[in-house]
Amino acid sequence: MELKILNIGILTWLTFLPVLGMIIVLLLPKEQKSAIRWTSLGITLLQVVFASILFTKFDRTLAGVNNADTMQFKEVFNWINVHSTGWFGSIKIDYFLGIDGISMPMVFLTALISCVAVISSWSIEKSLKGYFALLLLLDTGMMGVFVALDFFLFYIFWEIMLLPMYFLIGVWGGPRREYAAIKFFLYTLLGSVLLLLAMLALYFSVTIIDPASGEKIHTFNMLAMMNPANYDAGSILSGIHTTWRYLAYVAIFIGFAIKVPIFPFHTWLPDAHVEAPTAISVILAGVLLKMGTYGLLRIGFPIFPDAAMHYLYPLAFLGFINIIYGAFCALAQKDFKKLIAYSSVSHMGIVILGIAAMNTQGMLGGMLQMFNHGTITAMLFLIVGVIYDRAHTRGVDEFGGLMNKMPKYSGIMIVAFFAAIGLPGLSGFISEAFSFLGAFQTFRWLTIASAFGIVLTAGYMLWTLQRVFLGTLPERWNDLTDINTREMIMLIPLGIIVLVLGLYPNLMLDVMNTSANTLVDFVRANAGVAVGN
Amino acid sequence: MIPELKIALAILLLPLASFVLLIFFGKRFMDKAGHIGAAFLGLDLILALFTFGSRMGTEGKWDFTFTWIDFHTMVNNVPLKIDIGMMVDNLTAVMLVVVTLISFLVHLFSLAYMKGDIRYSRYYANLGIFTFSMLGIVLTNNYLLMYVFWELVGLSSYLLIGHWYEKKSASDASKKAFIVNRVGDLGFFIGIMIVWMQFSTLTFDGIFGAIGTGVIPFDSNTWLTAAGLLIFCGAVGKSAQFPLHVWLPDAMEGPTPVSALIHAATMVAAGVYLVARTFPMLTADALMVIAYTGAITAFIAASIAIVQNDIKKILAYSTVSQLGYMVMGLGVGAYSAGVMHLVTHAAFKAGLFLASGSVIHAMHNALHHQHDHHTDAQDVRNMGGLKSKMPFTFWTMLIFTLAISGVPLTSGFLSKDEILAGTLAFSHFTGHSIIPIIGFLVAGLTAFYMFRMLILTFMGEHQDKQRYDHVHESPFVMTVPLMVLAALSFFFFFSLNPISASHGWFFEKMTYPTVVVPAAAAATPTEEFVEEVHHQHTMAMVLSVGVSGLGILLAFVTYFWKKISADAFEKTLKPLHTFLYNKWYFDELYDATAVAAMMGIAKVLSWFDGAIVDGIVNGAGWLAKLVSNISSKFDSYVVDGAVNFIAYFAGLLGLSLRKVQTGKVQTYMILAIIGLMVLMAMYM
Amino acid sequence: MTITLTHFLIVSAILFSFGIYAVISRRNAIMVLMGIELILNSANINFLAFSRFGGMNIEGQMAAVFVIILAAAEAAVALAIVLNIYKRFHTVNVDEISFLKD
Amino acid sequence: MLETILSNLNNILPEVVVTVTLCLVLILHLIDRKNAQNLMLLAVAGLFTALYVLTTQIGLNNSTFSGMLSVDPFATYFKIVIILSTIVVAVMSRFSDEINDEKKTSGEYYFLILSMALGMMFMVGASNLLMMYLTLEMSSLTSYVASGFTRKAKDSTEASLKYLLYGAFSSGIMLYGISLIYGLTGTLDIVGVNHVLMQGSSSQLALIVASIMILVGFGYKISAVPFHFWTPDVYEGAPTTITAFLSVASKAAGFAMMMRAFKVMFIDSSVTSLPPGAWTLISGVHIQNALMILAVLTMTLGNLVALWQDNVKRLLAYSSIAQAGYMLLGLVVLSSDGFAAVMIYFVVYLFMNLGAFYVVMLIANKTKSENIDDYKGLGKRTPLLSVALAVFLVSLTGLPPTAGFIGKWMIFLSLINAKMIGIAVIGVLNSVVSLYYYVRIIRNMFLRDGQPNEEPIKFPLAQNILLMSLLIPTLYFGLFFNELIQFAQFSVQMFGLK
Repeated sequence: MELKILNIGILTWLTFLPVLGMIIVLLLPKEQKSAIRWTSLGITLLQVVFASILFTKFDRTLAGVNNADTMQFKEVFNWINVHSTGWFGSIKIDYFLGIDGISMPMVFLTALISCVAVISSWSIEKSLKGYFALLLLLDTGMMGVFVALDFFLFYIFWEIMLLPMYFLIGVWGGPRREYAAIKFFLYTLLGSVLLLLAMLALYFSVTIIDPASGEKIHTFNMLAMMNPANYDAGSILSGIHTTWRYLAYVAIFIGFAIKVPIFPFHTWLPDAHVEAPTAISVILAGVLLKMGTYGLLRIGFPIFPDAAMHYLYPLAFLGFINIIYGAFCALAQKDFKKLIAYSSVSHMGIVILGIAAMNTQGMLGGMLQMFNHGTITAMLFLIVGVIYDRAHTRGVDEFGGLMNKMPKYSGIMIVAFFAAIGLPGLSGFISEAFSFLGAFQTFRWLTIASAFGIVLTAGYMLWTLQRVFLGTLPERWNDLTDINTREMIMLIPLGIIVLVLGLYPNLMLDVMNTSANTLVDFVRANAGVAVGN
Repeated sequence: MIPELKIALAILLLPLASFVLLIFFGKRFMDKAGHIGAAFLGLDLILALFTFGSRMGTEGKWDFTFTWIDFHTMVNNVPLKIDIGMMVDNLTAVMLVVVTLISFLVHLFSLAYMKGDIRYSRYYANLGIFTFSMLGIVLTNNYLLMYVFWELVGLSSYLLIGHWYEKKSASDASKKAFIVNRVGDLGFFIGIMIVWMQFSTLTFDGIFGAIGTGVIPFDSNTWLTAAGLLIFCGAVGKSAQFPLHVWLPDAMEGPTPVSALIHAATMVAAGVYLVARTFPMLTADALMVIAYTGAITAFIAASIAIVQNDIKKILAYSTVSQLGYMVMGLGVGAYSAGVMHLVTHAAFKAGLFLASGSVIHAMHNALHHQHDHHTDAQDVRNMGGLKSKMPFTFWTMLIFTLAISGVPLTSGFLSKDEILAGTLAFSHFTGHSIIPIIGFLVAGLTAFYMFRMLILTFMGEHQDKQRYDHVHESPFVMTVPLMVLAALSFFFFFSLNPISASHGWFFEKMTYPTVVVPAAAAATPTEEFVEEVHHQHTMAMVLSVGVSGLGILLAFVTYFWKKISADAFEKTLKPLHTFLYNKWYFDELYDATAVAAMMGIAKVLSWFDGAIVDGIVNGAGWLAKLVSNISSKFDSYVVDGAVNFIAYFAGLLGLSLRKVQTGKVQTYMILAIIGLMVLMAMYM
Repeated sequence: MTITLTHFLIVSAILFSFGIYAVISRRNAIMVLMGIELILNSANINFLAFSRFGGMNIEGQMAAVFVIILAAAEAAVALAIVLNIYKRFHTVNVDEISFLKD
Repeated sequence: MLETILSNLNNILPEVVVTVTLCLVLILHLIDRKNAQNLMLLAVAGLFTALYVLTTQIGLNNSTFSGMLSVDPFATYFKIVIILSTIVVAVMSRFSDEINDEKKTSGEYYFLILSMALGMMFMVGASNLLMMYLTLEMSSLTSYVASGFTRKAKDSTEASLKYLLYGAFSSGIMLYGISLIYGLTGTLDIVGVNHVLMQGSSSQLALIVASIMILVGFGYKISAVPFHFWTPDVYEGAPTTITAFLSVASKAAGFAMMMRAFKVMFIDSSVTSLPPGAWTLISGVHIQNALMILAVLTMTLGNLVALWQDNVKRLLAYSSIAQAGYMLLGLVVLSSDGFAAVMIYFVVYLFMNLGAFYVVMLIANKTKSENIDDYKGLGKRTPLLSVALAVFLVSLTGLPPTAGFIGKWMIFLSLINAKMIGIAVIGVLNSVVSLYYYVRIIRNMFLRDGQPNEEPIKFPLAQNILLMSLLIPTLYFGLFFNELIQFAQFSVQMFGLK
């Protein structure tokens, strides 16, 4: 599967369009505010178009996962090539892009959410040139993470996101923005340095025959790392169920768990969300959180099948804690945004539970939940943003009766809220149901306990709904206006996706199905295979 | 897909169409919205009747199944896929008629009742989505879709209860209804998970077929029982069975027609329908639990209904009690009777609600006339003597009351004593004689409190003369539905034999499903049971007529001839009265336990999250600062002392990272030498 | 008794210790510099002693010569700096010159 | 005799060029004292010539002056680093107000810089213990003076005194160590020492004492804990340009000398079983653990104390201590790839650290302050400069896609390759800690607002060009480090070893 524009692969386009946009934005004079806005919008829209093209052209029957031949829209160029000097052997790093069923939905999601974020940033006034430049850079980082198949490249993209995020929260955020920003930065960096070490350990454990020169070389190629045959006997990570393999897996896990975020690494999330501007919250919840789980699926599970299987129950247990704990915390929040933030913790728990099930339904449910949560929570944060822009407060108890005041707004809100509750007919239900169905087959009691979360979710969601939208409108909000066209434009598409996926999930499931099956089979099959001998 | 099913599909989709139309363009139609909705439902009803007719002619059932999601993988050599679809058998056909008929009548009734409501079109839209989901429940042939529509009726009921959401009480009630139902649905969902895990299919046929061949969850009858009971949890929630019955009375915050449609006739009956559908896989133990749940519910609700004064509250509790009856009926194994009671009850209970609605409507207008906004228009004590003012309403109401009290010649009589006969049979086989006792007791209570309500409302005379003059009979759109339903409350619609339904068409068509439970765990085989029921029938009939007659008599003695003073009774039995009046304090109990616990945990956890989890992490970050601050004090104290090696040595050991940078170059040299010595010391 | 290598080493060791002690205990910058000279010369003694007694090559003595020269150069620079210090601080007590610190 | 000297001369042609240049600078200074510009241009021109000559020497691998100096790829590599940083420092001195205030003596200034450079260039080549001591002193002596260059400033003077005393003291100890080595082996030529030690039979104790005493000298030069104490004070007191120079060039020279000394003296060349590139120490030489401890202490202390600094120069001083810690990790590995990693790190470090100091200097020129609080709102007042500083700091932290990441990456690569996981973990955790104080500066520049009435700061083109020439490599090497690694790995070979 090849797709080139101007003889440049489409994935490269997808990834580096924002950089292009960033350069344009930087070249534009400060005063040209609308020009800057429109450029960013144009770029992100173009991204969405490309993503949609990918989506239609994507071959549902190819699995990918650990097989380079069935990866689609591949692009491989040699990037770094240090000839052998007899010590490390040659260092060869490839610019290796490609997508399969695991990354395709994420790519689409990223494009979509970025575009929505740009629209929702329209009203930003404070040094918006820098704002959009950073936003676009962030976009590149996110997209890169989802398309990179070379660990080194993956890591570069992974880290590129940190700084823009730091500034976006720190400069355009709320009152406690500095604290939130540095907290996010330190947490994520801590995670990624562990990732770095694991990456290096893998690098030295894996050897392939360089197709070009025919010599044996180490590699950062993720797919090569998944192949047991490639491990050198006696290297750090060779063998099976060895301490080193467990340590490496745990290191990688923590790296990703911080992003997800999995209890107890989640405390950066509420702060970051509350302080971040709406658009950034949307990106955080919509895309960044998914990177954690994506990392587990792309790296954690297939590269360390034995460790993954060994730590399956703890993983599921953490998922359970996330679900219940997040829901309870949400129940107690007075701040609308913080409430949604904790609901994210709870919903991501479902993803964890689903993928921990390590069977088709669970895996599919988890992956679908990743996408659905991305769209739903984005809607929720946008909804909070809309009300915050008007009222400049997020206190849940300060509102009431908005239903009459803002009918259009409330209509959309109902869709989003009930999608979050997991009402059938909306996308949330399918993914949650599959996650639980799958998980139940692996962890009976744990799943039953976790399912309690759906009651709690209904509880805090409806309570919030009642406090904010029902009842009578306080005097002070008499001049609130219903949402305007721009806000409609950013909310409606998400709403439609939520609805469509609720009625016809196959649209997404088809894309993931083959890869999910392959992943599950691969992990289960290789869990018992000792690598490197 | 055969044409009959195409029609069924049309039946399903018509209300949805009405919903879509009204939700988006409702504002355009102004007050025509109602007529549009009604029109759609009218058409729906016709189709339903047609389907009913053609269905009754044939055998077996119409089924259409297709693969919704194919996972493209095998689980123990069976391709893993989710099949869904729709089916129409006799039960479905009957339910179709019931739902569409009552929904249609309610649409009509509301034309007048909801006139000039602020959200008139929204109201009709919601009625549409409700009808759609309800029809979905009865048309589906698998638990997945069942669950889907199950949740959707929950949603529409949430929307309709909260129709007047400006009222705190209304929005509270709607929230309560949804969440309490969620609790039940949780069980339902877990049940589904068990079933799915074991059989990798969710269609009724697939599951029952598998069980029939001896495959049962985790190879244990206990798990089979568990699965059944968990699915039953869904019913407990929807059909307001003990202990989840608390939401239904509050749900009366919704408009009265809604109460009639959702909280009396159809949605709450969905639970019973679910049990009926699941009947084949229910083990003896499961049935036992179900029977007791029903009995307890029936009794508790009846006891509460006696002392209520709000006309709708009385009806609400009678509904709960009657639902308990049906569940009990199914629990004891009287399948057809239970289902039949569902249908008959749907008719007369809808009638009762609509009639009460008509009364409330009249009272409202009256009160409105004299600008009285304090008097409660729903309190039976403010009524009385309305008979002559509202003849239609009264007479229809009387018929419904007779029906629910199980007086002969009514539909209620037929279904009720079939159930009672069933309970007798049940006790005969199992020895659980408490069940029939409760059954008859409740029958008596029902007759009593229903007539109490009737008498207080329509007979005697009205206290407020002036208000009385302003009371008028409701318009035709409201009374016509009443008459229709009244007609349906007579026996001949269900069986030509006025004293026994067992040979009527209903029992003919509504045959027992074949039970697939392994013999070891199964309840009494159907044949024996039916046989026994026949023996018990006469006995049951006599007794039931007796107790209900007694109840009615007592009601008249107390409230009409006033031979016995109700107040005196109240006085003497004060504690009991308050206990009942406060609904056995269930709400208080739950608030004090479940709700309080939830919020408590939530508060604690979120504090924990902020203070501890976060604190620990931040703490780690600042550890360096801490250490060096502490040690710096110590150090500055020591450094001020004489310049001696040990002191510096100690200072260095004390991790005084920063304070050693004293600016005194000789200090540095000393430290360097110490370092040197330490390094050397390591090798000696 | 005959003077052996050991004696020289002991002397140089003592000298070295004195040097260290002077360096860290004297307050006057000049004295500190003297201490440093002692250290250097103790090293010189080693060099000479080793090349004389160890039956070794001339390298050691050559080293000593270089060190002496270097010491002279160092002294020159040092004195210049100390002079400058005196101009600024009107003292040459090293422990009073501690404005740069944490 | 004479022709041997002459023949040797073209081996040290770069040094000769530098020497000539510094004489010319002195002469020019005598001719007219006013014109600092010409002096700078002359110096830079000379340095570029030297650089050119150096490039012709790449690949040269022999020893000269009867084994006193070796001219091998290793030396050449470091000489290039030194010359490059000298050029940068020379140019940036032109923009430094501190230096320009000393108009009359600017000739001496460039003379000092050049002679420091000269000393360092000899250091990296020195392959004889005596030579090492002499060259070390040569660069030190000039450094003492240079750090006290701005005589009017008390800080500067104090700095020079402390530097002098501490330097002389620790080099004295080193000399004593050398004398002991001489006693043990009867030679000062490091290759010779190696041969003697290989035969064993030399007193363990004396060897340990001697080697650690020598370590003191090196430790002082590369400011490794616990021999670092002079660093913060001197770095803070000395003129920013000199601080920058010390933090990069003299550290590089120190490292080069240390690496050469330890490798050549203590390597056990008889062991052949090892994988290519790895090597072991002669039994009884425990320098590795010592280095490990030093490395861990150095980076940890550097980072922890840096958390507390409010003076940016002092903060960077501690940061440079921490950086030295990371580089020491490269030595601990005891394999050529570790050395290569260190060498790569130095090139990266050259750009990012000089860049950071350069920006600090420029800002100090305008705001007359090095206090971190005065950096508030700079992001608005001078975006380019602030962004550049941000990049340099991020690079110092070691985040992609900056060159700093590649430096750290290579270090950890070699650590993991040697299965030294634990110490690698300490290393990465340290880099997380370091993020905190680097970001403090960034935060003040962008997240905090300064006084309302502050007007934007503009900088002349020339200064921006220098900035760019530091910024661009910092980013470029972050993504395209092929040649860099290639060249470093080629340059690891020393004279007298395979």
